[in-house]
Amino acid sequence: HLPILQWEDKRGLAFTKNNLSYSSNALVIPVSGDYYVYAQVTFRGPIESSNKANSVTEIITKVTDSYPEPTQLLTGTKTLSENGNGWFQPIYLGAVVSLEVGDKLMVNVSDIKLVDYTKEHKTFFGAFLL
Amino acid sequence: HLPILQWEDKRGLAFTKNNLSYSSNALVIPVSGDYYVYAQVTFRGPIESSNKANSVTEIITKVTDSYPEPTQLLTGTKTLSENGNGWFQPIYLGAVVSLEVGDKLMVNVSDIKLVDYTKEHKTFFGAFLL
Amino acid sequence: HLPILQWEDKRGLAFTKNNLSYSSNALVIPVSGDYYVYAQVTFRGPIESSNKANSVTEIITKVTDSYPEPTQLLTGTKTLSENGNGWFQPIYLGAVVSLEVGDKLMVNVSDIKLVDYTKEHKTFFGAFLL
Amino acid sequence: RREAHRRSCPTGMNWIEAAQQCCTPCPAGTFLSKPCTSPENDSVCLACPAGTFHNQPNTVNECQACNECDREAFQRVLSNCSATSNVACGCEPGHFRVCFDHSCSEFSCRKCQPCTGRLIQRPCSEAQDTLCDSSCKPDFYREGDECRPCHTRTLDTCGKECQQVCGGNSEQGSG
Amino acid sequence: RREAHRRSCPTGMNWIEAAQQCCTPCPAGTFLSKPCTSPENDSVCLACPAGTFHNQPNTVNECQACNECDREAFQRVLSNCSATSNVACGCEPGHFRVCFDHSCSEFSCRKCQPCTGRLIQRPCSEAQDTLCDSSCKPDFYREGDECRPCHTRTLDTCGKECQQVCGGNSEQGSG
Repeated sequence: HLPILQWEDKRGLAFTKNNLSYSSNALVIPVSGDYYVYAQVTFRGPIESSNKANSVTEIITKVTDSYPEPTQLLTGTKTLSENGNGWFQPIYLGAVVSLEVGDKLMVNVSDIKLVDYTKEHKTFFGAFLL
Repeated sequence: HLPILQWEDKRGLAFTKNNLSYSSNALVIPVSGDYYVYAQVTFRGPIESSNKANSVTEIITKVTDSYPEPTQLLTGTKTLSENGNGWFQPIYLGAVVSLEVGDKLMVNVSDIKLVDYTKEHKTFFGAFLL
Repeated sequence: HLPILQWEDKRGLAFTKNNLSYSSNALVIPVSGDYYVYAQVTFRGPIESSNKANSVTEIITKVTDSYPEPTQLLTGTKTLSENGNGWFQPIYLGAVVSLEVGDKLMVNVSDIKLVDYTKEHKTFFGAFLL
Repeated sequence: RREAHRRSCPTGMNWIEAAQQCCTPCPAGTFLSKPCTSPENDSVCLACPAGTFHNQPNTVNECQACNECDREAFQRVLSNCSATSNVACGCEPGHFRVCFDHSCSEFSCRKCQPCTGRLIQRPCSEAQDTLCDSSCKPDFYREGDECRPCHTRTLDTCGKECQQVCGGNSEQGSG
Repeated sequence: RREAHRRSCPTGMNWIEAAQQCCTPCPAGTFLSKPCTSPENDSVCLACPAGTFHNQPNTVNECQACNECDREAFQRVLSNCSATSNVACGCEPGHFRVCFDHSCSEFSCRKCQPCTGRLIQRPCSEAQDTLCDSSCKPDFYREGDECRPCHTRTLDTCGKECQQVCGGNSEQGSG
C-alpha cells in the first residue's frame, strides 16, 4: 500500500472534538452516519533522494472491521509537467461518505518525501458529521 | 451547451438519501434552502479522437423552473501545459448556494472524452443541506 | 502582507445570512464555533504589467482581537509551468476552523493582477457554522 | 400542507413554491419581488438593480450579476451590462481574440503582429491576427524570417539575397 | 444501552454494531443483508448485484463498485468484473503499458514502435515497447536515426553510408 501520513491533532489549528479521535495515523469515527471528509496535501519537489516522480497522488482511505482491506474513498492524482526546477502544488479532496462507528480514515500519498509538512495551513485533514 | 456528465447513484460509494434524488443526469432538490454543493472530475489525456484540447473545464450548473436558461454556479477551468505524453489531473469545486425545491444540479465538462470514469473515487458529485 | 481581495456580498449568487456579515473585505463571525471555511480563486496570465510570476498563492487568513497579527488558516500555492502563452487555473481551499465571535476572515493572494474577477462562478469565498 | 399539484401551470406561467400559485413571469430586466396571490392578478416585479440583469422572462427573486471585462488582459467593453443583457467583451485595438473553447466564451487578447517590412495581406481583426505577405516589401531584404530595410544593410550582413534586392554596396560605403 | 465490550469477537467473527453481536462474516461475492441475531445462527448474506463485487469475506452492507477499463485510452478488459473480483484491464494489441506508479495500478497504453527497416530484437508486449535492432536490415540504409529502403534512394540522398550499403547509383538512374 501507499505510505500513510501522520498528523498533528492538538497543537496550533489542529483539534478533535465530539469524540472524533485521532490514533495511529487515523481519525476514528465515534458514531455511524454521513460525514464530509476532506484533506489537502501540498506536494513539492524535486527531492534528490526520492525517485524521479512524474505524478503525485493523494488518497483518503477507510479501514473498517467489516472488510479486511482498506477502501479508497477519494483520490486526487496529477501528472507533473514541471521540468526539473523547483515545483510545488496542492491537491484538495472532499466529499460526503457513509461511515460506521469504529471506521478509521487515513490519508495515503504516492511519495512521503514529496509532501510539504512545514506549515500546518498547507497540508491538513478533517471530517465532520452532517 | 457543454456536455452533461452521467452519474452512478446506488452502487459502491454512491448513495442518495433524505429524498435528495438523482434523475436524468441531475440531483433534484427536495426542499428549498442553502446547500453545500461539490464535484470533482479527474481529466486525463491525450485522447486521439478528441480534438486537441489545451484546457479542461468543469461547471456545476442549476436548471430551475423560474428561469429558462441554466445558471452556472461554480466553474473550475485550467489550461493544459502537458506536452503530448500522458497527463491527468483533478478539478475540485465546492461552495454554498441557495436552491429552491425542484431545482436540478448538473455537472458539465468541456470534453466528455477527457473524463476519467474508470474509478468511483476519482470523479464524484454531491450536495448536502446546511 | 499580501494583497486582500474584495468581494461582492449581495448581487447575483452572493448572499450573507444568519448575521454572518461582510465588511471591509472580511467575513465577520457572529457567534463562536467551528466553521467550514472555503474559497476558490481563479488565476490567469500572463499580465504584462504584473511582475513575471512563476507561482500563484491563495491564503485564507483570520484577524482577531486577541492577537495583533493575522493568522494564516489555509494556504494553496502552486508553481506555474506555463510557457508564455495564455494560462489560467483555479485554487480551491476548504477546512474546519475554530473561530470566535468578532473574528474576521479574509482572502489574500500573491498578485491581485493575476486574479480572474470577471465571472462570479470562477472566484468565490464563504463559510458556514457546523 | 394543502397538496396543490406542483408543476402543472398553463404554458407561459411558472409555479411559485412559496405562494403555491401559478403566476405570470416577470419580464426580462426585472425580478420577482412579490408573487401573485392568484393567477389572475400580477406578481410584483422590480427592475434589476445596477450591475445585475435578466435576459429572459422569469420568476427568480433576484437578478444575475453582470460579468466584467478583463481590462488587465487587453479586453474592452463592446456593450455595457444593461438590465436585460450581460456585458459583452472584445479586444482592445491592436489585439485579436485567442479562443479557449469552441464557443469562445473564454478568450484572451493577443497583440496583432506588425508586418515589419512586409505588405499586409489581411489586416488584424477582432477574430484573427494580421496576415502578412510572405515576401518582403520593396527596399527590404530577407534575413532568416525577417525583412530588413536595405538602408540598414552592411557589407557583412548583406548576403546573396540582400544584394539581389538592394544592389551592390550599400550607399554609406563600408568600413 | 447495554455496554457490551465492543471489539472482542472471537477470531473469524466480526462485531456488528447495529446488532450488537459477533457474527460470522459473509463469504466473498456476497454482502451482509441481515446480521445474525446470535453468534450461533448465521447472518443473511446476499449475492453482490451486477457491477459490484467483494473479493474478501465481509460484514459490509453493500458491495464495492467495479472499476471500468479506459477504452478511449486503448485499454482492454483482461478479465471481467465478477462477484468476487474487480475488472482487470490491460492494453489493446499493438500497445504497451506505461506505468504511472510502482504498483502500476494506474497506467496508460502507448502504441508499440514499428521497427521500420530494422530487425526486432524483442517484440512489443503488455509490459514493454518493441526493442528494435540498432543496425538497419539488409537493403536498408541509415539516414539520421531512420532506416530507409535502398530502392527509394536518389542520387542526392544517397550519402557515403548509403552507397556502402546499397551500392553505387540507384538502379533507376538519376535525373
